[in-house]
Amino acid sequence: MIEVLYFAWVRERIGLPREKVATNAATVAELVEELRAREERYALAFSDLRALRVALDQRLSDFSAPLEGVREVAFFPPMTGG
Amino acid sequence: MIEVLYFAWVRERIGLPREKVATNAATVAELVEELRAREERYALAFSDLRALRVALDQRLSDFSAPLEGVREVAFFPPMTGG
Amino acid sequence: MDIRVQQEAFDYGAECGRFGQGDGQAGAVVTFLGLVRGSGGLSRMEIEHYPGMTESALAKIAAEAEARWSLADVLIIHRHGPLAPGEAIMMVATAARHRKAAFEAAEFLMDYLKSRAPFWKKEFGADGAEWVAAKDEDEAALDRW
Amino acid sequence: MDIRVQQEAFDYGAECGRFGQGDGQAGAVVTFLGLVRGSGGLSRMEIEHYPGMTESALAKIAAEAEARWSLADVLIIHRHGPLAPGEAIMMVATAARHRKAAFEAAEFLMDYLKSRAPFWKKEFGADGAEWVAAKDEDEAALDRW
Repeated sequence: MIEVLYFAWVRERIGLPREKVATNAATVAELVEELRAREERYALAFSDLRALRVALDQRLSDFSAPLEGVREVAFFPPMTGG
Repeated sequence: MIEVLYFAWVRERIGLPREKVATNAATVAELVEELRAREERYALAFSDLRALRVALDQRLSDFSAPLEGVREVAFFPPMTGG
Repeated sequence: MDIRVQQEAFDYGAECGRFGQGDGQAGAVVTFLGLVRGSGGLSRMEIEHYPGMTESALAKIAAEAEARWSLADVLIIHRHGPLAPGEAIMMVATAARHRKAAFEAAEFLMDYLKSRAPFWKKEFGADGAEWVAAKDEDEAALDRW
Repeated sequence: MDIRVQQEAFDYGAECGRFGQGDGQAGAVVTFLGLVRGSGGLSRMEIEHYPGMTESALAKIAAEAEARWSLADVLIIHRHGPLAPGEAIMMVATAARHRKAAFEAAEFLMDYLKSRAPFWKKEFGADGAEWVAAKDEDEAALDRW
């Protein structure tokens, strides 16, 4: 089980801030494919990966990264702090 | 008569902060020559013009500038504010 | 090093007044204050963040600045939650021996905060609500470092 | 625009607290504080200036920054007279819509203050007194603008 978190408009489109996901996906990209296949709201949230960023265990990463050993995956748009 | 001001080590070398000078010098450089010829302490203060800056009526200028109409000439080392 | 992520307001003047002074080591202090602009009919802003990651991302950025510019001190305060026009969003402060280091470190912190710390701004105005889009120029600003 | 040349101490925190905020126009405030460093056995510093020219030089520099970066506000305070290690020498503050303008304007002001405003620093230490020499790098910094 992986904890999956959504922030900003990703959270709004999917309709929840976090959920536990049972997955055998080897990479972030494979996890995204599984999520996309679930429901329209997921497909919509993940329609353009260039508009998304991903963090693995609270560190910025990328979609080709392996998921082995990862407990927390977060998806969000480019950050706008400051 | 021109009011001549000295600051920082120029003031210390010459030994006074300001004086009135009767001069017919056409340029700053000519005024400097007249002052140099006065006494050793002036010659010492004006020994290296590259180490000096000049302001005419409180605006930065240079040694080739004309003195016509100028009421106040100031000599000082490069500034070290901030 | 002092890193704070909080919903409450902070007192910019008071923070400036007690930052980086008095030990005789720092010759230069630079501070940056980010405010909510009231332009474009903005009525309020909300800032979402990623608790846990935010703190570690800010600490990492601050430690990097501290080492790279030999800072005497560094401070980051960043708010989240609802904010009204004119309110302070965040501040950074850097103390160094010389002005160049203090300025560069503060700009470095701001450039990284803008696009590498997990905050997202949502603006509420007359035409509804909208997530602030990241600017290409903010991403490009990182190339400087 | 607020330009002050004075012998008395100023309250950096209080100045920051009331600068450039509250009108909802500025999104970014940058401040710089210059302090007397206690390094090298320095016991005190004295700053000489050129009354009259100082004020006009600072006003000119501030007006140029205000126009060039469309500043919402600008502040310069510079002290003269005797100063002890750890004391504040001067500060600048700039308020602008965006951070880039606020940072650039503050750095511009500092670069010009360093070598174009008529102040001279004399340092008193264990080995006697010495006028601070202008640095080539300070002159070179002006080329950026």
